[in-house]
Amino acid sequence: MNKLLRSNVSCLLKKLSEHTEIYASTEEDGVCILAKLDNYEEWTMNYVRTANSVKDVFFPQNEEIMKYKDASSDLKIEAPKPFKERIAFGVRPCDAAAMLLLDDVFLKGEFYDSYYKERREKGTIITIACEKPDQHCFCTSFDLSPGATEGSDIVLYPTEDFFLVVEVTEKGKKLIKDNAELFEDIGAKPEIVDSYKNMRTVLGDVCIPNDLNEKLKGEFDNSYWKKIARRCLGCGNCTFVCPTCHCFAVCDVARGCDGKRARTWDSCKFQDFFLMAGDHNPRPTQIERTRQRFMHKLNYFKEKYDKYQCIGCGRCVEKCPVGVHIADVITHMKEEL
Amino acid sequence: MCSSHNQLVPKVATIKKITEETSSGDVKTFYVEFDKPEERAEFKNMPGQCAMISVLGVGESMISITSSPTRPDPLEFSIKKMGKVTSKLHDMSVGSKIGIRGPYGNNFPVDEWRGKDLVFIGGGIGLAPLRSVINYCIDKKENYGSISIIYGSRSPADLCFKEELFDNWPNLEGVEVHLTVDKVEEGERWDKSVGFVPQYLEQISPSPNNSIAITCGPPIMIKYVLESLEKMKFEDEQIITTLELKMQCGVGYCGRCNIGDKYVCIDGPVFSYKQIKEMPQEF
Amino acid sequence: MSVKFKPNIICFACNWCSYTGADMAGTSRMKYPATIKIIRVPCSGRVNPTFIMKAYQKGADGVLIAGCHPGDCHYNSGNYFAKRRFLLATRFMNYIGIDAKRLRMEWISAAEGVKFARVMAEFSETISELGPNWRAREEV
Amino acid sequence: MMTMTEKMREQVKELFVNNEIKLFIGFEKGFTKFSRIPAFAENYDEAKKMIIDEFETPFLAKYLIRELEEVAAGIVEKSERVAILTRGCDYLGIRRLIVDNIILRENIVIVGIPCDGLIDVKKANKLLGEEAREITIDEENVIAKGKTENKIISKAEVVLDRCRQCIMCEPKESDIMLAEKTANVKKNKDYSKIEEIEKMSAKERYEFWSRQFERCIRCFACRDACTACNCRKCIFDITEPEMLEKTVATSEQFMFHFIRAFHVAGRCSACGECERVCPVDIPLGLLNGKLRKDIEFLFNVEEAGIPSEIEPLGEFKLDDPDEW
Repeated sequence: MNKLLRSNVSCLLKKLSEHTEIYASTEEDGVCILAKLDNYEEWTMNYVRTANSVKDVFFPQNEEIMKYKDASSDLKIEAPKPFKERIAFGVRPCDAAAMLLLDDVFLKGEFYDSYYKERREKGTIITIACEKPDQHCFCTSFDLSPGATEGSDIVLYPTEDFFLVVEVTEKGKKLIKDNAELFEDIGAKPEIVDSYKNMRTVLGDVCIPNDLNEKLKGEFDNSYWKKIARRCLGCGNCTFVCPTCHCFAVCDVARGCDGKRARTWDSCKFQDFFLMAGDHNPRPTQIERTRQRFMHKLNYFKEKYDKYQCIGCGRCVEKCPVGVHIADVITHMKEEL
Repeated sequence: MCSSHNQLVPKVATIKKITEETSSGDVKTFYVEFDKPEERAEFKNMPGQCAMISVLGVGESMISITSSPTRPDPLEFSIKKMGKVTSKLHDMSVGSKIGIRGPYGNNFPVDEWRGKDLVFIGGGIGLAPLRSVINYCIDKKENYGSISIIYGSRSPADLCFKEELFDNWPNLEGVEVHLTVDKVEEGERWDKSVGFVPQYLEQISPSPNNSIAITCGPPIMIKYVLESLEKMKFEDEQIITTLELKMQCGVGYCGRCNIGDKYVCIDGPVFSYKQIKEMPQEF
Repeated sequence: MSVKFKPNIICFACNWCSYTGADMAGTSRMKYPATIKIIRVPCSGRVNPTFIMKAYQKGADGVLIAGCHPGDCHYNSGNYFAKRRFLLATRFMNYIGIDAKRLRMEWISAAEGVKFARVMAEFSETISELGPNWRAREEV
Repeated sequence: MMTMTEKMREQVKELFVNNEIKLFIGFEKGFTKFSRIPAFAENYDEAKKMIIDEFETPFLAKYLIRELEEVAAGIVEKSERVAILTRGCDYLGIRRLIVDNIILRENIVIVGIPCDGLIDVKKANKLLGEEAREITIDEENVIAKGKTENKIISKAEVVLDRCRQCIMCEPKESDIMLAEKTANVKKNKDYSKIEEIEKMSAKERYEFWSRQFERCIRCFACRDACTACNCRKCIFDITEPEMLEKTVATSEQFMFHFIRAFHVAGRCSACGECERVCPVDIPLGLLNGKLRKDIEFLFNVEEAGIPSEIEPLGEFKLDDPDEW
């Protein structure tokens, strides 16, 4: 295992930035976000989780699918230019694990998304383990932990004055080999890694039964959905901050007869998400939409990819204005069924 | 160019011919050809599959391919004027360019139907998805038993594919065509049946043994057709229908068209009545 | 030779006074710069601040609202409401960073063809000094 | 002396018993420790778990739109009314809906409670240095117990920002008042942050706001939480004409925030809910505040936050300022 001094981090980022784009955790007007960084002193550590997740780096909210020229006469379509290498620094272990869920959606199906694939291949995730999870975290319920390595290329375990560096994938090893002068080999230090791995979150385990998706199958008209949906304001907050939500809308942006086709995030909570031509909407009220959101996360996703679509990062819980809590749904469904 | 072609980028195609199906002009059939022949070669469609038609600057919509793969070029799409994209399509003229990508969705299980009698029940524009599989079965008539087509629409003027309904299909051996309309204005010549499709279906009452019923049409018609098929002892696996929902990407990762854990664009749009019964009733 | 910047100015002209003022300027052969595109609105009160912001987004460098003098609005109080909205809109746009000099309101009656031409020339001059407005303009 | 919670339960029991309401909207404990979430009780035993204390709470006024939707047209009889727990700022929201003819005053029962500021748990945690395990509140100060040490903090230090500028400490006209009125202490209006931005140069202001708007993820929580945003069909949901494109580009963000701020100009009661619900903490109060400050200065409206029959932008005076 290697050692990386905290003071070396900004010169590591500067060195990497010659040929890659750096997305690092910075504080901007009191909000910690993962954003493209040019001044490498500004990366910060005092956050539990960034407001946006690493999903922004690989599946951005607003992405150009193609440009087109003179739409109906002789149409020419032009795909975007290849993407640059990118590094996401300061990601949390739960967000890195969320990328594996998005990989299942965008890469494993019968059709794969080439833009996402290219960004993932050209992207490296450097994770910092969590020193103090807060009351919203429940990653341990999805067999992750504040020190988990799933989905990351390199994991840094913070100690007082240096980071213990653990390479997880080939990409990680190569990156360390290329910048060997900043790292120092200090032999195996498993006790630091284990101290993070078996750290319990404040919320403790919500211990989700493995067959929760079976139980949820018949629960389509359960009155519980009506009870939670009554509180929900119908904003897209929980779905946009969630690192595993992947629904998107394709829309054309026309400028005269040229223009582009863009892909933007969309939320099942919005009223026009399922609105069809002829004003037919099978999910007219918040009850159906709230049911769709939780059934997708706890039943449909598990049926298709055999994993729950949640990593317990706690963002939707912290940001929901009216406290709709996915762990509340899980515990209620567990007791009731 | 980007590393490899993305699923969401359409291919350029031209509208070669437009025919009006209904006199009121709200249903038109577009004959479309790819600009690049090699892209047409990649586009191997089976009956019942759909394609994403893009009108650049307006949007995309999923339309079922109404021409049978046995009569490949040009591809035909019958489109009713409903939303933003379809109305813009209806204003387009011959020679203008559109985008196509696909084919998407599963197709009618034509291999399982070998040696079976086929009953096609269509309503209004619902005949468009069925027409591709009807022509497919007619061109491979030796594999199948008798084919009966029961089709109805609001009025004689609203009947789609009149040329095939009156001159083409009835004269073929082993194919019966039964037409009905909801109402007939006076002064219109109409000698066939008058009445709704489900009641007309019960009059004809095809025998359920060794036969498959395929239906497509407005949801209200499908509801009653399924009831009368059950009355006539058709098993759930014997009844097949296609569901047209809002589809955005067509390739199964935009999370838009799910009914329960089934994505209509990948697991459908062709479903058996047994599958539909298992799904939550949210479509 | 550096091509002098030609501004792109939108003028919302009230149909009863300012638009006829513009016609008056035209019929009496007065010149005012061609950089101004006039949109006829029933009354200056019809101009919604969203239209102003939309103009800047779609590429306008300056917006001018021309209405009747207070008191002789065809609909009695249209221009008073417009005045209130305009007072708020200039300050608010200035607050979020779009220069307040790029928005102007003028009372031009049907008889003041001369004033119409003068105001247009003046405004076109101030905008070409300010240069193009890239703030809040949409990316192609 | 009965606590507020017991008084509330007793009142609610009375209301349900003589069949005066069909629904009571209040607060209950959330899933995480100090969170208070909206609760709906259609009979008394559902109301038993409701509590009142001084932790930060969401706003309830907006739920009246949905709960009274089908009866918005006419006055319902007594048993169909909806009772709602109301603090001063909630009352401003309800007033807003009444003035906008979204709901009728006769259809609701206002159960008023006085309040002199709610506690912001995040501030208490910051002062304590870690996440507080236990927080008890008494008259003047707050005792936060951490893992190792406890801290006594004066209430004024941890009160919510919006409560520092509260313009109404308890509902002006309520059907039931759970506790006697507190001194209606007038808090001074503090536009200092807005003046700070006004002093910046135009370039700095543009950069400041485009940096804020760049973080916006267009989740519409600010619109969905605001009682002044109560249009039947919001302009952002209309696709013909499309005032706002779905793509989240900088110019679209400016359009969104400009339209939202201008639509609540003269109608915003500075309740601070839009800032509270924003997932990326954009200072929306500074946008609405600027418009409110200008309205009060230009049209000498005494308090633009209190909803009035005629809105400042819905009327004019002949002596409105002329120079600009």
